[in-house]
Amino acid sequence: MKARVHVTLKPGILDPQGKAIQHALGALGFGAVDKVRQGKVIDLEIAETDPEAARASLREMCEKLLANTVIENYAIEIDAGP
Amino acid sequence: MKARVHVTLKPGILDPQGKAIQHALGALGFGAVDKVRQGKVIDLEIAETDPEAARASLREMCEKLLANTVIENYAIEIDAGP
Amino acid sequence: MSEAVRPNLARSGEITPEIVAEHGLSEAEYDRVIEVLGREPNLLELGIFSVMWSEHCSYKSSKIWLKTLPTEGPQVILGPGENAGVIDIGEGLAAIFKMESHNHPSFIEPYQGAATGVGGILRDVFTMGARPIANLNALRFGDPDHPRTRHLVAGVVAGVGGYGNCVGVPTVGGEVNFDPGYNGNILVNAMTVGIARKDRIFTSGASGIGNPIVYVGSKTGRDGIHGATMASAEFDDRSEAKRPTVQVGDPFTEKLLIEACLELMATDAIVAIQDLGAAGLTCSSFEMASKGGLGVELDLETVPCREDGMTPYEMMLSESQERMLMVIEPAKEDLARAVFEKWDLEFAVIGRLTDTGRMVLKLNGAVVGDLPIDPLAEAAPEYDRPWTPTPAPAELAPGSVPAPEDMGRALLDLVGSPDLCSRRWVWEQYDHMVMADTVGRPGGDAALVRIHGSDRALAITTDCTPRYCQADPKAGGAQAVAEAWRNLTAVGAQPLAITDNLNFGNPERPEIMGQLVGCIQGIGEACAALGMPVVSGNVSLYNETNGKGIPPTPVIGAVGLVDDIARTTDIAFKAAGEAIVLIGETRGHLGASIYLRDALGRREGAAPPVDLAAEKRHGDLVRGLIRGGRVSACHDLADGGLAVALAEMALAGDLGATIEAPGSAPEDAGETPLHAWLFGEDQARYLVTAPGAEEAAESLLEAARAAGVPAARIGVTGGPALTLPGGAPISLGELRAAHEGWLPRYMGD
Amino acid sequence: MKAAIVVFPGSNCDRDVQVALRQSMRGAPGHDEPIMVWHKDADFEKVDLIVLPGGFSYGDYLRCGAMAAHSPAMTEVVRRAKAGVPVLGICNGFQMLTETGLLPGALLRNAGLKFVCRDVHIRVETSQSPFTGRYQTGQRLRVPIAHHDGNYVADEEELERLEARGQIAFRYCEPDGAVTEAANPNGAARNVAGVFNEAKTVLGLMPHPERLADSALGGADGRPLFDGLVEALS
Ligand SMILES: Nc1ncnc2c1ncn2[C@@H]1O[C@H](COP(=O)(O)OP(=O)(O)O)[C@@H](O)[C@H]1O
Ligand SMILES: [Mg+2]
Repeated sequence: MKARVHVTLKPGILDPQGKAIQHALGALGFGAVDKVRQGKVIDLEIAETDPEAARASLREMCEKLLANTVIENYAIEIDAGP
Repeated sequence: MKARVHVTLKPGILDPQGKAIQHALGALGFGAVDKVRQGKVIDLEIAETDPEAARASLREMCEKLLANTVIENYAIEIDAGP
Repeated sequence: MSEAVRPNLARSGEITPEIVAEHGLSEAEYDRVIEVLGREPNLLELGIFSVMWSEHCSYKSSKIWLKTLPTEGPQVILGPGENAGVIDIGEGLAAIFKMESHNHPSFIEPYQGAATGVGGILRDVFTMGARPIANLNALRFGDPDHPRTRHLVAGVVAGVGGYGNCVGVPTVGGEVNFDPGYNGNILVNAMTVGIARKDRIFTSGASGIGNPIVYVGSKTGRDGIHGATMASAEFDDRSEAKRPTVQVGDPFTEKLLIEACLELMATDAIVAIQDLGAAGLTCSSFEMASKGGLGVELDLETVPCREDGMTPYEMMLSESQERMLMVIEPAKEDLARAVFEKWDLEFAVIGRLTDTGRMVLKLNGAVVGDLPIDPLAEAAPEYDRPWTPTPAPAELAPGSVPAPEDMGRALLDLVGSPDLCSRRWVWEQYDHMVMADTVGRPGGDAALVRIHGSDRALAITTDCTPRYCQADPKAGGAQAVAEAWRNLTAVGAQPLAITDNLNFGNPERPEIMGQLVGCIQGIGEACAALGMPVVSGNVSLYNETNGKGIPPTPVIGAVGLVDDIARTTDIAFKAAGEAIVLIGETRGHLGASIYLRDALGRREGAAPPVDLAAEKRHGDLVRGLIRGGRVSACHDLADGGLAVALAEMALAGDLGATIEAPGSAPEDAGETPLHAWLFGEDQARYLVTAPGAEEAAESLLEAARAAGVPAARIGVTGGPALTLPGGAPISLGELRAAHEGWLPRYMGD
Repeated sequence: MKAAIVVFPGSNCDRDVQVALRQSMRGAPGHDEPIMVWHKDADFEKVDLIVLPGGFSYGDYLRCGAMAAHSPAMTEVVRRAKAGVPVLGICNGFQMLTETGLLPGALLRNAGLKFVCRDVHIRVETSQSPFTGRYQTGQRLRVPIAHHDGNYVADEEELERLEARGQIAFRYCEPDGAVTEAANPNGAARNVAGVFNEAKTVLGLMPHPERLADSALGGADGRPLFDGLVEALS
């Protein structure tokens, strides 16, 4: 089963990459862009047929490794992906 | 208008990060995980009300800055986001 | 004969003339393929011939000239021919080094191109048993105003750093130049220096019939297939579409590979070892067998692949990174496997050595390719391409070159120009201190890297002045070597040997071939005269876009030895009141100078003459003075001449100076007009400061007189400004703002 | 005194810190050679100090220090740290310490987005710890940094708590000690260059004291940190 995980910085945390992208877009003439935030997307395949079990397993992966929950949120989509 | 852009490595291009994550998940006991690929997600707001115009503008941003089209693909979602 | 063969081909189906052409082989070369094989090749075999006979792997245009270079000396342990050159540095140790280009890939994808360039050159060095201790990078970009330049600079510098920083090898030096001549073809030349025990050097010559051939490192993907042939072809507007899959570097895996290889090398398991570079598995297995006079048989289904359904053609031509091939002692297979498993790397026995002299490729038992090894290597084309010498430009009399209105302003403009401004923005993105042995950091003449656990050090530099090579290839080639030698000398090192990276346009054009020939002649003469042989190198041709070649750029990477790091120096002024002594003769040569190009927008005149005997005499004197502790700072004179060198010394020491032209009054600077005295680029010159009292300066001048070396006292250190003859003081603050400002400003920081 | 340096795949300052420690331990009686512990080894001998060295463990992929934080040796390090064994994390080691939760906060990409390698000045915020005992409070040190992700973040409450409990070990400063934005090389909150745990038995810092602990390298301001540790733990 395919899955996609989004890991994004928590709202109050300053995002240097997002800020730099916004600045660069401005310099390129895309002035009307705001609130740029950059995160990670992780696509993977999991050998699990039950969506609930897959979700539980992915949640554990996020808590343990994929996200640093001090500063990041995560969101799981099952059967999604490229 | 909110938008979300995914930037992912083209298929076939080596993804050292994905490889390392897969390995680390394996070491943590999540053995049943495969084909891990890591990409970027960029959330932003664009001062544009027409979805088509927004999409065109985002496409240009991707070509010019957000994606390295030599090795990366991008996908645009309008009115999406966190 | 060829006429008789070709008609057959057209009929035979699989290999059409188009396919042959796509593989970069000429018709005559294809005829030779058939002759060597005794039949038509299949596609896999054609692919193998094509990469083996590409310019990149066979050196077909340059070989006959490369053979003229001096490669021997008592310090040389292994000269050109192995993965890297090896020199003796005493106490049972050897320095192993080489430079290599990654020009084309870096133009297409600057970050990955530069990163994988660093990865590739590192492998060339640790493959021989050395622990890499330093990286350098010589970079050439187009006009700063060209729309792609900024993006290329950002990507290349990030890529060099991204790879070198992660593997934990300090990047300690290099060069950066800008010139419109590189608009369509940038140059990324990377150099690695390593240290090994002299009695534990590993080579690629295979031996032992039946011994297993082992593949280690990363898996094979469809990366960079035909990278070697691409590096041997000119760009045109269609190359974008023909792009191979870009190679992506994985420095983390490279770091593991370094550690695993060095760990295994400490045992006696390895018979031969070779990295997989350009033309991947093909080139490496061919070379191992050919050097050992043996054959190889590979079972391609055992090659670790990253993707499903890879064909033998793809496996043999893939340029996936971070891979190595070894021949090991059969009894040590388990030991070797355990080491690579410890480091989480692939380990697979993919074949064995045979006595057939052939490369036999099998897939699941069926033979899919069968080529004779020696005949293929021996029949590799070697061309004596026609060449025309570069016409010698007219000498430019110093007096005919207009003086600037204000010397100080001219100096500020020069030190703040793209080619002469500080490279801090670059090297601060490189970890130049990891391994905790960087004694001389970037920003001086040569980097100094301590030999771990000792008081000795290697001095390392890269140099080339393409302006001179363009005006006069032979003088330019000699000058590049002389400048490298001077940079080593200026820190107190004994120069030992060089590696070179010859970057040129299309050698099929006689004027370009003439540049290559001239530069090689100049390099050869200088190496011989200065006792600094060539031990390794790389040739990058076809750096040309739509018929316009790059300026000839033979980059020299040089290595020298310091016996005692306490007896070295750097460029910084140390204390106020010290006499500044100019060593060498100043005639004010302004032909092909930076002043002429950047202040006046003129590119003309002869390159500065290189008097190799004078270089040697002057350098030997300076080195002796440094080693004797008789100078407190030293800087060689290069681009921008005396004035720029003074500015750099003042900035490095945060201490000003007051300069007087010899003969005191400015209008009376001998025959040489003041601006030519300040900005002329005469060779074989150094600036030194004499520590302490008056007598020190006198004794320096006396030593120079005794050695027959021109030397003159030109000023004294001190104060917060640099005061040139007849000019107003230029505050160090202003000088620093100009020098440090350009690159960060240009890059938008 | 016995010290252990944990080596992860991708560590590259392990030898550097071993050299610095060895130098400070040399000559003092009863001192052993610092040992290297492989990351898969959870069963290493009893030591008085554990060092997590700099480098690019696991290539710094995903997040710096994240994968190393889960290695068997780290599980043991966390256990021992909680039992009071002093732990020093330098650069990548600091990142691991925040990833394991032994230290609060996190280290984000540098504000300038680029890798930065250069000497900086830092101010010693307290000499009251086994790591900083050989320094004076307020003393300025010149030490190198070399990192891509040294931008320390923690929420306001956490930062206040760190200040109140004296857990901020070092701050980036001007040569004269002034804590300014210009002296901050990576955007770190409140110019934080290093933090302690509450008991001051765990220190994480981005600068590399081991790289300027030898005057042949151009400075030795990092040396008292190792000298002080050897003294405090002997
Ligand atoms: N790409 C680079 N990477 C690292 N250091 C560099 C680079 N380019 C220049 N430098 C350093 O900047 C200093 C000045 O370079 P350069 O002007 O070419 O020196 P020189 O004129 O003495 O040959 C040298 O220390 C050199 O190593
Ligand atoms: Mg120099």
